[in-house]
Amino acid sequence: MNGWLLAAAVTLGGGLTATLWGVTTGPLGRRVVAQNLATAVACPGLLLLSQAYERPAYVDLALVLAVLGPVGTLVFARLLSDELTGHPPRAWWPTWTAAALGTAVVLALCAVTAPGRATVKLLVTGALLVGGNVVAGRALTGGIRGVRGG
Amino acid sequence: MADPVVVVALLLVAGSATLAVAVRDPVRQALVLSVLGVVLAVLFTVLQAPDVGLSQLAVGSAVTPLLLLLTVRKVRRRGQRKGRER
Amino acid sequence: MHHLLPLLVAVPLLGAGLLVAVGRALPRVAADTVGCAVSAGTAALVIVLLLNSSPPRTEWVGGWTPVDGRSVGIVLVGDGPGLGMAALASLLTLAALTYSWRYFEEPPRRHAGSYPALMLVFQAGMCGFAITGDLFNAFVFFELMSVVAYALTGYRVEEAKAVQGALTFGVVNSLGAYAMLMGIALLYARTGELTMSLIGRGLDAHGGPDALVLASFVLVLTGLLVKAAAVPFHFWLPDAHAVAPTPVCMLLSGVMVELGVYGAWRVYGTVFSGPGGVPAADLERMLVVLGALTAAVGAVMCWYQRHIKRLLAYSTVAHIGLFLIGIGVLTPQADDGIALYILGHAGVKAALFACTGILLDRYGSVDEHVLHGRARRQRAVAVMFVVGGLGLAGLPPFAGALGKSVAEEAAGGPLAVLYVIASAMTAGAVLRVAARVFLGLGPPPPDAGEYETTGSGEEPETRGRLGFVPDTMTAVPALLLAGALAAGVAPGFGETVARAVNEAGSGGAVVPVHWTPYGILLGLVSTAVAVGLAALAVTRPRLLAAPDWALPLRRLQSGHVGDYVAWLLVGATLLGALALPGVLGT
Amino acid sequence: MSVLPYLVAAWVFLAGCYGLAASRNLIHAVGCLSVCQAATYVLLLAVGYRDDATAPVYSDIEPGSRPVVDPVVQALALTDVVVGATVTALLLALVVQISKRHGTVDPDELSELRG
Amino acid sequence: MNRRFRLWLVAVGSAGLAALLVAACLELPDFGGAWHPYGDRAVRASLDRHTANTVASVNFDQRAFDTLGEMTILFAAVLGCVVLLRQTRDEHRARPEPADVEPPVRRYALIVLPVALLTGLYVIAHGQLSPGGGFQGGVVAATALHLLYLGADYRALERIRPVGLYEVGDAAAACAYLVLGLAGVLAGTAFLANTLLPYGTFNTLSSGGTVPLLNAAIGMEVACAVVVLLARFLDQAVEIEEESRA
Repeated sequence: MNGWLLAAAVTLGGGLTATLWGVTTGPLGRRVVAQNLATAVACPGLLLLSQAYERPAYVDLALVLAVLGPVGTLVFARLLSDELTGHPPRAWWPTWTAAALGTAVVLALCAVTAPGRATVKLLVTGALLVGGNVVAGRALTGGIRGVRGG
Repeated sequence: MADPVVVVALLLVAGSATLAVAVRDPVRQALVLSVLGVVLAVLFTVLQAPDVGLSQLAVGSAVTPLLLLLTVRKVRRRGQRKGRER
Repeated sequence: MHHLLPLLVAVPLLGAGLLVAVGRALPRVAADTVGCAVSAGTAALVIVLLLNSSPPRTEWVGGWTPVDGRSVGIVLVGDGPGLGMAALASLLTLAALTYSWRYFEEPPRRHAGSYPALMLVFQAGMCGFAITGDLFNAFVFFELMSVVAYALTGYRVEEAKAVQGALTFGVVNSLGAYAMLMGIALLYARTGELTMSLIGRGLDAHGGPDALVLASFVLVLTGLLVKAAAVPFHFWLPDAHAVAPTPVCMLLSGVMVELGVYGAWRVYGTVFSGPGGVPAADLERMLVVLGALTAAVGAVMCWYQRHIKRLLAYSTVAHIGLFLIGIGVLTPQADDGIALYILGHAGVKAALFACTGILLDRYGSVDEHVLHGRARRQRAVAVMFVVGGLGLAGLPPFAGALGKSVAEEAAGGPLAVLYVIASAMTAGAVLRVAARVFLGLGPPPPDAGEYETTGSGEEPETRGRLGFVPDTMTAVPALLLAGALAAGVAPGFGETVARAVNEAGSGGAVVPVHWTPYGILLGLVSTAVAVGLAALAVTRPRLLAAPDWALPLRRLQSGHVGDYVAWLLVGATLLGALALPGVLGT
Repeated sequence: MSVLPYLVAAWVFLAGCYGLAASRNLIHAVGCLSVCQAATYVLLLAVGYRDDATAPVYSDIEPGSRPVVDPVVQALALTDVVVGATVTALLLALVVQISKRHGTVDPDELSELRG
Repeated sequence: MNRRFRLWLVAVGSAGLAALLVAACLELPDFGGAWHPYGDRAVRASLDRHTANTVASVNFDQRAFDTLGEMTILFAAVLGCVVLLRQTRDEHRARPEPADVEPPVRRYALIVLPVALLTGLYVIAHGQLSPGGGFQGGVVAATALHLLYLGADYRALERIRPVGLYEVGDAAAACAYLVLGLAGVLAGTAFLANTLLPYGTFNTLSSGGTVPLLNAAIGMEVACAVVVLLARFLDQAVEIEEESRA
């Protein structure tokens, strides 16, 4: 068991357990934030796993998750806007923590990867992940207002 | 069973599946199901099945929640209209 | 020749694809014509293959012929029973498409091709399931035909009952399919193979049966018996069949449900019949107990229905019970009988549904009480309905009667009595409907209280109420009945079926299949009982009205999807318990 | 320990069945059905796993350099995922129509088909 | 049947099934065992035909018939949804109102849309090499289009999404898969036989014979199918309203 795998196990075990707890308890707003957090935790976890198994091909999973995870959260933000506008959830603390985690993991992986296409892929993934999460977090805390028919 | 990360992923799957059943409200269940999708994708990755993980992510993270929520929305909108007409 | 086997799936799918691709520009008539033509072409192909199916051929899709006896591909088996079921499915699809020729109210806007396309996909799914020799591939086609069947059942979305029945159907059958997949995964873990015959050999190589074999058998059988609607997995069937459009009912009752029985026969015969599988005594106990229960419940419930389609659906349940008993007694003779019985039953049942469809479209109701005496002028339909009822009872020389008599002789004793009673009760109910609806005999029957489904309030399926009955709608049931009759009289047909079944099943032990005095006598007895029951019910409705003890049985059919899932779990447990002694004993 | 994945699959399947039977909302029931199906993925992939092996994808490793897990179960699970998603969609379409025609999605209130 | 009786039934049934499943689990080969005969054969066959992703080889070559069935299930489900979610006589379409989305979300959606589309195409194109393939990529590409709904509104989405065209694309891709399969029969080998094209150089985009072609057909089929599927649900949730009955 190498260090990367340990890091992945800790990230995924800890992060996803917290997410699971958050998504099943409390008011709806908190649950949606927790759902957003699932992407933010699982994506770095998948990157760490790819490094742990020495399989650059696994980065594709993280890439797809970084693209689609925030889309999923935006779906919830859009379609639940009525329920969420009354009580906008506070999401800054977990969102930025997760963003920091994502950044740290991506930078660490870039450091150990030989520069090339792999690095570009990692950076794109990281940018999509962090950008997506921050925007999704923002959308949840009142970014989509006044959606009526659409 | 050398791999603790497999155990972690399995337990997460068991937990989130149980919670997905236990949460009664369809909207909240959709949230748990989307987390279940991500957890399953992680499990598939540690079971060395990235292809399956990828398709689970593609389906579970956006498409299925979107379908569920659109259904809830349609059902609720009907309910609200009915309520107003009464 | 055997290279053409995969085309049984590919041709109807290609037709469906083309119908959807150009369906927007296609007028209704053209779409229907294309659908019928493709379906007929496939049927012709099946029949050509069927005539060349002795000795049975196998085809490895993609040319992955085995190396050292092992392959990585999927095998299709072109033997008599498989191709026979495929032929039955194809012919019935053709009949249903012809019956619905320009029949439905307007299709969804600019989607003229969607209904024939769905029917063609249904045909492809049934053919694929019938001929595949690979267990996972069987699951895929099982799901394919299920998915199409859900969509077709709910086709009339403006009917409240239709969408509810379709959802129940969908949930229960999907759950059954997932149980089957769990079973397949267990078998793969044990044997490392997916080809059915290789799984069987793998199980035998491992030694006697154990918990894993039992669990996988129970799970796979659960999936198949849900499809076959054996008690207690049967609840979805009346709900779905009562509400599906009539042409779809013809397919569901005539062949899809029977494919579940066929699947159980095939899977047991190729996977679990060896020394490493499930002992024969256990299988016999399972299928005979379940079959007897199914036949009894189906017959009783059938008798007390007033919704005609629902009545026919329960009669299918009762007959499925008889089929299960037949394949459960595990003699080559019974297999032959059941094969013939399925053919005869399909023709008769599809014809009865077709006649009911005509009633629905003429009078806007399928309720026995509402229609009392209203269809006096429909002489042709009346004759067909009565003939269908007699065919259901097993009046010689229908093919069903021949098959039934052979199966009765093989089962023997009390089971033969059950055959007579179950077929007589279902046929009696059909004849009672005929007497009341077409002849207006007897007083209007009393209502049985709130716990029943009435057949009134149904919308006609055609564009407006029909002023006259189109020729296609009367020709199809007539041809179906003629087919069921011809299969019983045609000299040598029974022998051919028996040879084909035995070549695939019991390894060539050909048993003579022909009319015997005993069989004819039993057939006449059950017909007489059916006529007697119908006469009694019409003249003395109070005497045979629903007694109190039948009420709990009716209450079980609650229309609640949660109940049905609970029964599915109980049924799986029951299957396990019934097979347990043999597994513990070894 | 060596049977934990199988037990998890069995647990998930039964939990889904319980949810399906006890559900008071058809949308929730369809969600539970997809939980049942998750059990089949877990079981299939657990059956095909091999210790210390990696994915049978040779784009970034040399063929034969590392042991690989069973690709067949992965293909089966992939098929299964597609099937699950489509069945979910179709059943949800039926739920939408039920809510229109019956005005409710509570199975306890749907009582037109019985007896 | 009341709820209590039902839960009793569930308890009995689950207990029995659980006992059966647990007993079976104890008999299963240990998790992580080394014995996978079919898998080993499949890997060898895949390498023989120069397909780097053996899962793609199983899906599109060795067990391509399964994938045909899977594709058809998707095709049938889309057809079924088109039929089930049609606009009935008692319904009309209400014009969706424009939505008001905050600029960051809008910018994000518009930037990510092309990235997501490219990701989808990349996942499809590399299907026979790295993890991914027609199905996964198709879903990603189809989801990408719906960013327009999230970032703008339904009307914007409708402008770039002629559903009819996607339906035709869905059917055409399904036909293409079948025609590729039938080509094998016409060439005298077998249905879906991968013997028509050279197998190419291992680990390049054109390797694997017909695998990339079948993969592309599936990609197109899935992308179109998901778009149509979501369109039907969006129509129901956003546009179609019932006539209010008095």
